[in-house]
Amino acid sequence: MPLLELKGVTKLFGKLAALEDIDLCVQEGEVLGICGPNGSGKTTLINVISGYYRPNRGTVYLEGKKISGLRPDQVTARGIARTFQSNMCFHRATVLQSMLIGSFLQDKTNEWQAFFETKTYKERRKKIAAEVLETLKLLDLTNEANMPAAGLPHGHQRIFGMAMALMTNPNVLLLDEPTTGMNHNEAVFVVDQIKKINERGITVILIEHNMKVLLDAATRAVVLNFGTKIAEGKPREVMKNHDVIEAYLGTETV
Amino acid sequence: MPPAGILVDGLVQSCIYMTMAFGMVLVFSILGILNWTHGQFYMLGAFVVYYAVTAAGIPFPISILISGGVIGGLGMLVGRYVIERVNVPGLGLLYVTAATVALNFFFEGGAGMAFGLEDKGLYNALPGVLDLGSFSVSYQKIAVVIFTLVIMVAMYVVLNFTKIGLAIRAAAQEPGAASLYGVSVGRLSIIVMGIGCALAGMAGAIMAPVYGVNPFIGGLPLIMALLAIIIGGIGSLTGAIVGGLILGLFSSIVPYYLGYISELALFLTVITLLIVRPQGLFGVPIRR
Amino acid sequence: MKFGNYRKLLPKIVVGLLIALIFILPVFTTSLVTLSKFVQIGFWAIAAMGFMLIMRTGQISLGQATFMGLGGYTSAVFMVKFGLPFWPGFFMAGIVAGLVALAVGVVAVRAGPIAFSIITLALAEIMRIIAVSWEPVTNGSKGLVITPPTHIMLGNFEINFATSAVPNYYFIVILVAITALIFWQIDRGRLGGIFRVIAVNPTLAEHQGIPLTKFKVLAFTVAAVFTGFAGSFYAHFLGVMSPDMYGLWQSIQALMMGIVGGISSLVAGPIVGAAVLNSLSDILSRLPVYSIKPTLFGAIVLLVLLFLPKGTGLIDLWRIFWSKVYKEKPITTDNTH
Amino acid sequence: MKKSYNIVAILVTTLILSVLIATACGPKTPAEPVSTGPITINIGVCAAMSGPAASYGQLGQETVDTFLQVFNRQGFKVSNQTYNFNVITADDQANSEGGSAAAKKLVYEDGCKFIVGHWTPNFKAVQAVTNPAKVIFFSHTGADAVPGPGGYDPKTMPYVAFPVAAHEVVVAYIFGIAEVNPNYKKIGIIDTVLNKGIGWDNADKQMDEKGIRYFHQFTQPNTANYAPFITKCAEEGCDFIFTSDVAAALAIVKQRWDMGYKDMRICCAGPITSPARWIQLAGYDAVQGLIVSSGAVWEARNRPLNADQIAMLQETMGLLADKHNGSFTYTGWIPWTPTQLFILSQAMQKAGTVDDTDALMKVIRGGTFDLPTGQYAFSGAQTYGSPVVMMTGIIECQIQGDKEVYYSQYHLPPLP
Repeated sequence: MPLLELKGVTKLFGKLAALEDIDLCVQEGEVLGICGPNGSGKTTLINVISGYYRPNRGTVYLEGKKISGLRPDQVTARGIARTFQSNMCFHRATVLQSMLIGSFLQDKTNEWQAFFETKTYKERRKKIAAEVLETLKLLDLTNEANMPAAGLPHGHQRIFGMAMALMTNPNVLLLDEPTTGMNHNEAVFVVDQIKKINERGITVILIEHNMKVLLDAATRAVVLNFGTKIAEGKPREVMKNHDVIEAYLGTETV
Repeated sequence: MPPAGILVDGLVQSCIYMTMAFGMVLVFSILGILNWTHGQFYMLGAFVVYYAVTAAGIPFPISILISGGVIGGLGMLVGRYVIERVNVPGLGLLYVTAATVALNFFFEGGAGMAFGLEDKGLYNALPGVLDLGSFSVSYQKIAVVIFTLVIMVAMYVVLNFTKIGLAIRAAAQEPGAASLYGVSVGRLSIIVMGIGCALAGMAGAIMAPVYGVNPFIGGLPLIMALLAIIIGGIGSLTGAIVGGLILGLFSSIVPYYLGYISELALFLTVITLLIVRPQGLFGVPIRR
Repeated sequence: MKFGNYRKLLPKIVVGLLIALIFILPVFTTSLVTLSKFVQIGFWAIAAMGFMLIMRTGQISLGQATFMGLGGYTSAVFMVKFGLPFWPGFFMAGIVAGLVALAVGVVAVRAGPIAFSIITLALAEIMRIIAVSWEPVTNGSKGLVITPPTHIMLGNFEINFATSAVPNYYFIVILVAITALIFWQIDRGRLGGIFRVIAVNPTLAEHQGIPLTKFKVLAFTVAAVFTGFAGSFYAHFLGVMSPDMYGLWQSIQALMMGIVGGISSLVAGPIVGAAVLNSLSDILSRLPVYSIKPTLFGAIVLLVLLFLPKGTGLIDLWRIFWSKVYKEKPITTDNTH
Repeated sequence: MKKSYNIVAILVTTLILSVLIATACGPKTPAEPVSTGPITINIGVCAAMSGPAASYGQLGQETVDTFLQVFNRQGFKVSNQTYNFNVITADDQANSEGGSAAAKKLVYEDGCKFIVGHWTPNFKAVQAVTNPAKVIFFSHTGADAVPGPGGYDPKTMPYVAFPVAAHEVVVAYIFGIAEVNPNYKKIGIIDTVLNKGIGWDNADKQMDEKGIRYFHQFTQPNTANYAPFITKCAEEGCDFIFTSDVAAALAIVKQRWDMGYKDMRICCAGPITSPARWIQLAGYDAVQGLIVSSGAVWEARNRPLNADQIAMLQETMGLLADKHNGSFTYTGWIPWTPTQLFILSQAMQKAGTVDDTDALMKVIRGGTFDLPTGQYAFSGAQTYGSPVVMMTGIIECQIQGDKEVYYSQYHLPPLP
């Protein structure tokens, strides 16, 4: 049974269909790359999965349970984390502070325990702090831990986004163009991070405009165009696919 | 079916609420904030026209335009020196709300100190009554309706056929897009503040003869415009107009049946509507 | 270094002295007027704190007067109509205010931050109209005459609220202290962090798994409960509960005091704001100039918002003052930490 | 940026410190007029200075100040020592909190032994302060001057003296209207819900007994649009509309004209400050035949006036008229506070004391006083132990052209 499954998902903005009955299966442990020209509905797809949008038609299943129509926080609680295309951070908070608050889902203590700072609460916080530091180490952000997140250089902000997503200890991680505006080395670095994350048994859905990154990182690729799925398969084969080249050349010639 | 007189009266109310709500939504669509000072611009507009007519002896129709200009300018100043300065990214909404609410009382008190507290009247602008058999309407009220129609048509033309208007609509859709029309968003927001406040000022001006003028007339139109926006859906111009229409008729018909409980009924209706449809009639849902 | 701790210490000492002074004030004066002024300040401080707590979650409530009024009316009706003593009414006041806030909050929060302000405003209007119109229970605009809390005997020492102002003074001081402690604890704990995060970047917060509605409603309710307590006590202090006390202007006053005191701080700011604005209105009420009060209040709030760095208020001048004393560069506090 | 921000910071700090210090040792004692001969007695006035009610407060204060100029010329003698009145005004923000604070200031800081509130909605809050302090409080808030739950209770409020109960006055107006226009169809009463309650119930009862045909409606305070209520009245077949609120009357006069109910006559329980004002607000034609009643009890018609007090009031009106450059016949309101001052001064003379409030109240309750509208005794039965009179004896007057024309033989003629 697939970990994440989309059945006939359609999202309309007014008349325009950003997604038109998309069927998609994501197997556990894979890195699924989703690519396509601009405005082909990649980000909409992530927004639908993460619960930010409600699909007009169709449903999203996680481990066979329907999650479409839930609020983003509920979806996240069920183990789907995401990053954003633009750099998101908590205004004026340092990386460490952001991640401590961001790991809300991990401390299971209720508000009373938090208010009175009971023993269990303190212990949870300690554990979380340790976890945060570990994640930072994993993503080589340790040096930036005490910098205000908003002040980080672009590349690090993308990584920071991933770190925040990881703090919700997800089963599925949706990455929205993690390498935008990066030079080659940074991109490579990010790809390594993605691989590392994947090795921890986290299924990754990677939205990527940059074909090269896709080829390196993804184990399977899906190509969207005008909100419909035009190709699916091993990255290399997909790249050879006639429609895909059409789509890309088409958009590029415009 | 209530008598025609009530309906006509309701129509007059709705005209004012429409104009107010329209201006507020226009500002909202660009700046993303509600201008809580709008009611006081209405009040100040009324005062401007009062003094223009009585002190300066300028004919009423012209002084309406004058008050529109003056209040528009004032609105621009407020937009430039208050709203822009406090509208910081992140928590701008909070600061702007606080600032405009404070400004609201600043203007109210200031007007009280400057112009005095007791009612002033302008009955001799367009005096006379048009008799329509079963009921009759004063020319002043007819003027209100005509004026509102003119304003609406004008706004339609501006928004659809002028560069500024297209820029406004583009910016309302997608912030940045205004630059396509060679207008910077900063300038656009000032202009929009000007237009919105001018609308409020002229609404106050045209209403000045109908009800008296005093520093406290701004409160009711503000609240009604806010409710109209809520009903119509925040950020939707159509919604503002429809909401104003509904609210005006409502606020004239319901008292006819319910007496002094009507205001309560009004507020409760709005809240019920929100429970059923949080985004209002024409608004886009909060959760898409 | 030694100079360093001394530098840290001195401001703390001054604050401590101030607090101590507040607690022993009745030793110096038992004048009804002075103490009543302090009671007034305390009441408004609580109201402003409630407002700030809601503002922490990125929403502006323009209906705080509703909860003062609810509190006051609940205890007043309990006392006048059902003949209950002060205390049950007092606690019922908080509970009722909380429940109403819970019910309204769920609706209002769902409609987004801008609609929230409008709905709370409408709520205040609704409450006022009900208070004026529901003559048999609220006694209309004439208001309900209520007596201060019954006197308490401690051994042979009597605390009599009716005859002297000192018990009222201590009552409000303790009420403010409790509220302040609870809010302070909320602010520095996990809740405070979550509130700020919700205000600053709701989208990200939501995708970190933080349920926005829950926490926004929580803040609204907690604020309402304490405002309700304050309102209940204040009604007893004034000896009358009438609708005119709880209109739009009162809600706005809570806002103004919060803003003037300083958005950065949840506890000290409102207290300072309440003290300053109440003292000011006290002076203004003597000038034979009509409607100067709203003008000046509005002006002050504007000045604070325009000319102090964003997210700070008068309370931050305190830090600036010390930093000037010690030639440090000014510490600008911020909203998220 | 940083520099300006420091400067502003320092400026604001100094401002706040000054404000706080100013309140700490604020104006405890008001500026006493240095008078060698007559001794000045401080009278506190709670008036609304902010908010929509402020206009009432302003009018009231203006009149009192002007009146005192006239009154203090002779002052009054108690055991051959001349006394003057001095009025200290404090802002009750037309709400309980403000009222309570103002009363405390007046009583405990300025040591006023007497408080005469002009129109103030928070009589309750003020009396909660004044009664324990044994301070005599003359209130105008007739709406509360009704016995019963939440109303006026002479036993618990021994130091409160009322003018005539508002609804006595209202009934008097309506009787007056009915008597002057015997062939009226129906009187529509439009009143703000503020006055709803036991008072109006009594008034309705009295009107029923007298067989008055009326139709009663309530509106929310400061309503702007009266069209629905006027229409209702018209459908009920009312040819008179009575309202006890001047602002409402102004609105209704205009709006009923706009709606074409030209033959519908409006009656207002309140003064004509000046016909010109009404004409300016509602239009010349619309105000023709407007009936304005200045309150007194119904019997006040057939009492002889007190000539020299009337003279004082007329002089006051004259001064006010000059101030407002133009005819200013403030007939209705001028006597409110002055009458109370007359009562006070006479009570002091009778009791032979100026500060023993118990003695004064003993004299006031059940005493008889010379007032602009003649001799009045406290008839507890009718007005709950309060003075009946507060106004001149004008029962009805109506606007004809740009003048007031009075039905009653007793009136202050409008000044040129």
